[in-house]
Amino acid sequence: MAILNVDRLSKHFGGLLVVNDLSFELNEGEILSIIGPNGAGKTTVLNLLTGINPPDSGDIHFQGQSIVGLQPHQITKLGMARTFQTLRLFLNMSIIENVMSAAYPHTKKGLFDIIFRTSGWRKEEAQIRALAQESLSFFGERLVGYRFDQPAYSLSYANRRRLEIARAMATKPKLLLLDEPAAGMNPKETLEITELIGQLRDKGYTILFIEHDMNVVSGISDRVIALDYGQKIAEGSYQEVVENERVIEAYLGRKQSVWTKA
Amino acid sequence: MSVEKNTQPTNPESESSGDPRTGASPRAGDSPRIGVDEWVAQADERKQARSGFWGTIANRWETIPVFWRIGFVAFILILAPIVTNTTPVLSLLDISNNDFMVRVGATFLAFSILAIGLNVVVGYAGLLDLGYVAFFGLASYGYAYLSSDFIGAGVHVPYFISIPVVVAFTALVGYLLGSLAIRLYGDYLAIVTLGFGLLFFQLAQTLTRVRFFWLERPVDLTRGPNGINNLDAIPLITSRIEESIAYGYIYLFGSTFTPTIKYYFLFLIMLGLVVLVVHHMNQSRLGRGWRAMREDDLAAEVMGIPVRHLKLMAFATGAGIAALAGATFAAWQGNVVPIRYNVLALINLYAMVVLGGLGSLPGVIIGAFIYTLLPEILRNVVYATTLFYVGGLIGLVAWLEPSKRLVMVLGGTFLAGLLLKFLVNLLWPGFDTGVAPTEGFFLNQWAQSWLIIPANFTTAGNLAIGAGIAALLATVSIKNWWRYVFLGLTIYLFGFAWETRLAVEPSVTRILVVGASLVVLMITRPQGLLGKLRVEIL
Amino acid sequence: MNKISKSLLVLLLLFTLGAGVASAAAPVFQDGGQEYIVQADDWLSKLADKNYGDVLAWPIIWEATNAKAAEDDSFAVIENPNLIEVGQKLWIPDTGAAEAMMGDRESKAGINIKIGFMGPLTGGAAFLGQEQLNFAKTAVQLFNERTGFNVQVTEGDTEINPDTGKIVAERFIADDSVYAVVGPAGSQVCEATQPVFEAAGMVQITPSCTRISLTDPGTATFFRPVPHDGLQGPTDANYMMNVLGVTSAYLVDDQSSYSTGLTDEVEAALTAAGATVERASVTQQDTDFSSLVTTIVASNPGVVFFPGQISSQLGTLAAQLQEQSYGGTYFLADGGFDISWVDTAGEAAEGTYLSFFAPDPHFVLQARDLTTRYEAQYGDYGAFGGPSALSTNVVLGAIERCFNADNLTRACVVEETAATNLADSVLGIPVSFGAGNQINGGEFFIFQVQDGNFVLVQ
Amino acid sequence: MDQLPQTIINGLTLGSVYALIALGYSMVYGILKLLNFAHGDVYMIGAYIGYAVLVVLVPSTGPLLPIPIIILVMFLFAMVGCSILGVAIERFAYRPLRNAPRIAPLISALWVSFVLQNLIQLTISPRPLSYGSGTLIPVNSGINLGGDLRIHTARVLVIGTTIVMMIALTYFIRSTKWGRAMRAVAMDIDAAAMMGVDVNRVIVVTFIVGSALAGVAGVLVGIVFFSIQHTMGFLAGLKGFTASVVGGIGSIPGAVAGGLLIGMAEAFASVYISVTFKDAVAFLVLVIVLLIRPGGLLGRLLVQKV
Repeated sequence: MAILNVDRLSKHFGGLLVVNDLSFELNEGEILSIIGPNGAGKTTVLNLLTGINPPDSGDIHFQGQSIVGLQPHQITKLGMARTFQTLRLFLNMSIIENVMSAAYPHTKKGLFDIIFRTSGWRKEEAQIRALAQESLSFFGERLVGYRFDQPAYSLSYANRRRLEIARAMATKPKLLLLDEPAAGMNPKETLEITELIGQLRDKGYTILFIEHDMNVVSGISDRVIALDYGQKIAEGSYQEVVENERVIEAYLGRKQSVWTKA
Repeated sequence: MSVEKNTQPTNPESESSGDPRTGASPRAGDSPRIGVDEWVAQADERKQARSGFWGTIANRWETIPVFWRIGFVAFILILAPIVTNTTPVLSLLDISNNDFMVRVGATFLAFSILAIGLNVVVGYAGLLDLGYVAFFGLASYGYAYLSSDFIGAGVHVPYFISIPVVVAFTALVGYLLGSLAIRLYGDYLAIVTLGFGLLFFQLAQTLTRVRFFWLERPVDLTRGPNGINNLDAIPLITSRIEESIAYGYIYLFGSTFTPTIKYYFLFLIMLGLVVLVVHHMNQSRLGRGWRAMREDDLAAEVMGIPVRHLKLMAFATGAGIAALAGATFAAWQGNVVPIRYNVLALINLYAMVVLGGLGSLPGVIIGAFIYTLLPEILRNVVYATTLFYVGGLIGLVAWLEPSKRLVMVLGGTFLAGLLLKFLVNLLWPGFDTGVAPTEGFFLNQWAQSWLIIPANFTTAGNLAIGAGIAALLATVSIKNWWRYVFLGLTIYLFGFAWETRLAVEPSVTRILVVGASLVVLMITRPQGLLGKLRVEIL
Repeated sequence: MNKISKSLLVLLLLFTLGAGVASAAAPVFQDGGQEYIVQADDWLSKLADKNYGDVLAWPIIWEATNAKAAEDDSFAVIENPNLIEVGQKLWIPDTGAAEAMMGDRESKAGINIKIGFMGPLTGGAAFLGQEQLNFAKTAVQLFNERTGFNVQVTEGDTEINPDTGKIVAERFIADDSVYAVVGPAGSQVCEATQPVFEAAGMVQITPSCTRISLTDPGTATFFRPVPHDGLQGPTDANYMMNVLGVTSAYLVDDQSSYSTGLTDEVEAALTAAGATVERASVTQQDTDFSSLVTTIVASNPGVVFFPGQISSQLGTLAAQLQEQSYGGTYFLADGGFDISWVDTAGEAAEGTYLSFFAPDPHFVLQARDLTTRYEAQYGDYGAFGGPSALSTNVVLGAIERCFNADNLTRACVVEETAATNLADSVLGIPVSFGAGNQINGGEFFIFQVQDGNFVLVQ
Repeated sequence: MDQLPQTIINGLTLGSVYALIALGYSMVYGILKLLNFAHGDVYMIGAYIGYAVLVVLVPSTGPLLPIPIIILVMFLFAMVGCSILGVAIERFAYRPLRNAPRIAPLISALWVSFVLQNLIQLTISPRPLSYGSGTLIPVNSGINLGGDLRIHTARVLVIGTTIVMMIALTYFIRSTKWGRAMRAVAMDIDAAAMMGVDVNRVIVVTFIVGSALAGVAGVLVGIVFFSIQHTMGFLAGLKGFTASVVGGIGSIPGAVAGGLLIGMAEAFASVYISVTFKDAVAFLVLVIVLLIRPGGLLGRLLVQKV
């Protein structure tokens, strides 16, 4: 069953058509990757999906409900979470608070409970903390224990990427949107990220991710969409897409396959 | 104090919690480095910053459980006005009653509450709200309308109705203003709210003859600069137990208190409640949401935090707290006057919050404490003189550290001064005959027996101020040994300026000293006394 | 650093203990002495040296001569001890009497007496507060020299904020050596501090709060040696209507408590008499009135009334009225009694009217000591200092009388201040207090600027 | 009489002064993103420097030099003095705070402003000082525009000086090496530094230029409105600041447009509503303009990159 339906989505900035008549759908439990050269409009697709930018035309259905025109936080509350290509952590907050803050959409204790610290509030707070610890322990020993109370700016680059994913997980999403999760990582870390994405699917998340690094894409994608100038130029299994002539042309401008090794 | 913390390199103490210290390196700069595991790297340094006399106290202090710490401070604040009213303390301070100190204390508490409200908006939510005093004022005027003779024959709504009404109304106005201003980011938000604050002050000054179309005669809404007088007092604290039972007043054991002390305790109770409420708000999903959006409001929004809603919550909370303080303050003073809500008041509040450290509740309270107390201490010429000379000495020690250089500079300046005085008296007898009008305090006398004071010293003193500032700037900017010459010159010139001009006009000097110390503090410790240095770049 | 911090604390404690109070001694007055006629090249300290072997004993001759002069007209009255003239008859007490007087002066000098001064000493109204403060200081200086007391002036900046005013008031009250307070400025500050001083039973005497309600009903401790708005408003309005014969007026206030209060009174009086009145208010920070002048010129009123306090604003408005060729009269109040705005306005000031309750202190003979001393120390001055010196003199007189009655307490100073009855004062007007401790009488004079000077016209 | 032409003249004069102050605000903000609240007091000091020159060159016996030359000398001294002051403020109060939280330099700036004000009160006088209405330019001189309408020579001087300053500044920004460097730094301070622009020197030049303009404004206000006071800087600073924001902070033509708009708004509000509410109207204009165009009249809002 399709968790996400994107129907004839278009977006332009000024005179530039960034996303052009894009349609695709995403099934539950699937890993879909979107590839494309720089400026192909990949990040914009994510921005449209999460409500940061409104589309000019077209429709997006998430779990059968149209989410066009909703605020980003409302969309997140429905079960869609994302990470950013340029990391956007809450740098001066502690690591665990970064994750705990993302529990906002599915917690609901109001001002009264907060001020009087009712038992309901304490229970909820304990749940949030447990959830945050669980999300963080997903990455092994790296982000747990004494690190909980360290400020996020103290983390290394790779750990920041992991923290972003943990933060997104804390919103209890059904669909995770990852924007170039392996950007800036060394080969070893990239490999690890690839495995992680696989594990995420095993935990029941549906995943849509954008990636440059073909090693990541090839390893785990169920399906791949290639974008160029905001248009879908190919869709299918990894193999099908990378062998598609238009894709090769878009990437290299000549007919030569370089990704056949996988 | 801040100066000391930054300039005391001593042996690192070992950290007790057993954290793995991977890259313990000496501090490279004031801003945390990105990419390195800063927290771990800074462990030693954080400990280092806490040595010396004050550092030891701070470390000891932190070993006490939070509950007892708060209890200790509360205990002191509760006992303070009672202790100062005893004969030994009064005679020690050479005063006949403690009303003055209690009034300053109550002002401090009221401003703490206001500063905490501002801290919610600026420190937690990161919204630069420069219209904050307008809420303070709005609530005061609201209270004045509801609980005084102002409207018609006098609407005397009891305080337990009028204050909640006023607080709710002001919070609503905060919410509405917020929803207007929220479209703007950063400095633009600041400017629009500043415009709102100035507008409020102007209207409070001038809305004395407003023509409503359904009324024949113009209406006086604010009584202009004179303000509205004779507001109802809040009869909240009583020393009679039957009143306490009958009206629900707070009963305080049998002593008879002056109104000022009653309001002191009222403000203290309110401060306690506000601190509790704000602390709880901050330590919850709400506070995390605020901090998240202060860090990065787009990321916060995408993480499912309703940023717009939280911003408005912050505005409304800040306005509500300001309103609580505003209505009570007006009831205490018995009047509302526009001048209380001018830009100066705003600047004072901001100075308190920034001085203590944005986002830190104890910091904000300490900021309010210092900022209310320091100007009051400086009103007294003797205290101001002591602060000037001793503070200057401490500053020198902190800057140069106890060293040969310091001794040489001080000794050299002292000898040069004596030599100069000797020469002048030798060559122009009758020149050094001025007697600066000070109260015969021994520090002044020492200084004047060392400085050359001409008979007509006013102009010379004015010039010395200018020359002293120039010498100070030269001292700071020159790097070679000449700086010590300029330093000596600076000391001499400022000593002269103090004796001839600054001590003569304590009211102006007060502002100069407060201003100069704030600028210096900002430069040496931009994050405030208890604030944390934040990383602002990605 | 520990030591320094600790020693700072010790120091702070030490000097708070330092203030000792010497016991009060009864005044000594003895008759023994001789007459002396001033010769060429005499001056008081020389005479003191000759007679007592002490140059510093000169005030004894001064004091004794003035005391004699009060009983006997043939003795000279020495106003300025630096200036004695050949042929003046002096009284030189004999050594015994002189020693007693010296001892008396020394014991007086040992008593710690303070007068509190409160007013706006910083910010936009500082020119007003500083002038008042310096006049109070000068008056105290002259008093100390004359009597041998060592009265000090301690200052408190109110920032024209009632809240700050109360803090300052309580600081003065807490200090036992403060016997009276001069100030503050700004009726709203006066109103706020009135009950504080009343509760403490300390004299508060204001040179510049003129709102009527302050002395109506007033309190036992609040004194006002200056006439209030209720006198000035009708006087001004009367003059405009009856002497100048105008039927329309444009009233401008500067949003200060004083200015709005007075403008209200004038407006009421003018409206009652049937004149058409327009009203506007500017702020004390304004430097440009050209748009205001444009509206004024358009409605072309017979008189523009601006009771501003800031002399530069008065000058700017005058010049801009001329710039846009306004043909009517320009009318000011107390604030205009400061020659500096005339310098600003130049020829535009000619013909301007203003009202004040006393003659120009620049020309009052009784104030000559005061004004020459002030000018030497602080330079030029305006209209605000005179009333301040007057207030200071009133409380100093009360303090002196209480001291002489061996009853130097705040309560006595309140009584003696209320009993003040001066036939003459530094402002050239008699001073005594009536109902509500408001000065008796009190009349406003109208002046006109003619050839750059203030000329009395009514 | 028709009040419109006179109101326009009033508005232009006031607006020109605001524009000159706004330019300094705008330039500093454009480069440092710093609200330089001490700028109004630099303007005040400019007025005092002009006064000092005036006292020396026009003793009671009469002017020592031809009037236009005296005015030029006043400009020159005020510009130089204010530039030095501006650079000193930057060097000692702002530069140490360049990497501090945004609000720290704001507080520093506000207190520098108070310290300057009170220093002047202490060392010069708390009393307002007078440039004298007839000393430099007689009140009744001016250009007759027909009917009762006359424009005072001093006002012509103010408007003319502002136009000249505008043109000179535009040339400076557009066509000189320093101007280009300033634009580069305003665009991206780090990138400019990496491209070899000496950022500190550019900032110093910005302060020199901005403060010099404020100094000119101070002298002009003394000449056209006759008197100066140590507290004159604060409100004027706020107005100049308002003007620069209304025009679009960081934009040079915006600052001028904003200044003129605020000046005009005040003049028209005074005449057609009431002089009582002119400040209120000025701030209202600010609020309305920002709510309609959040970047100001000629400003651009930075696009947030995701």
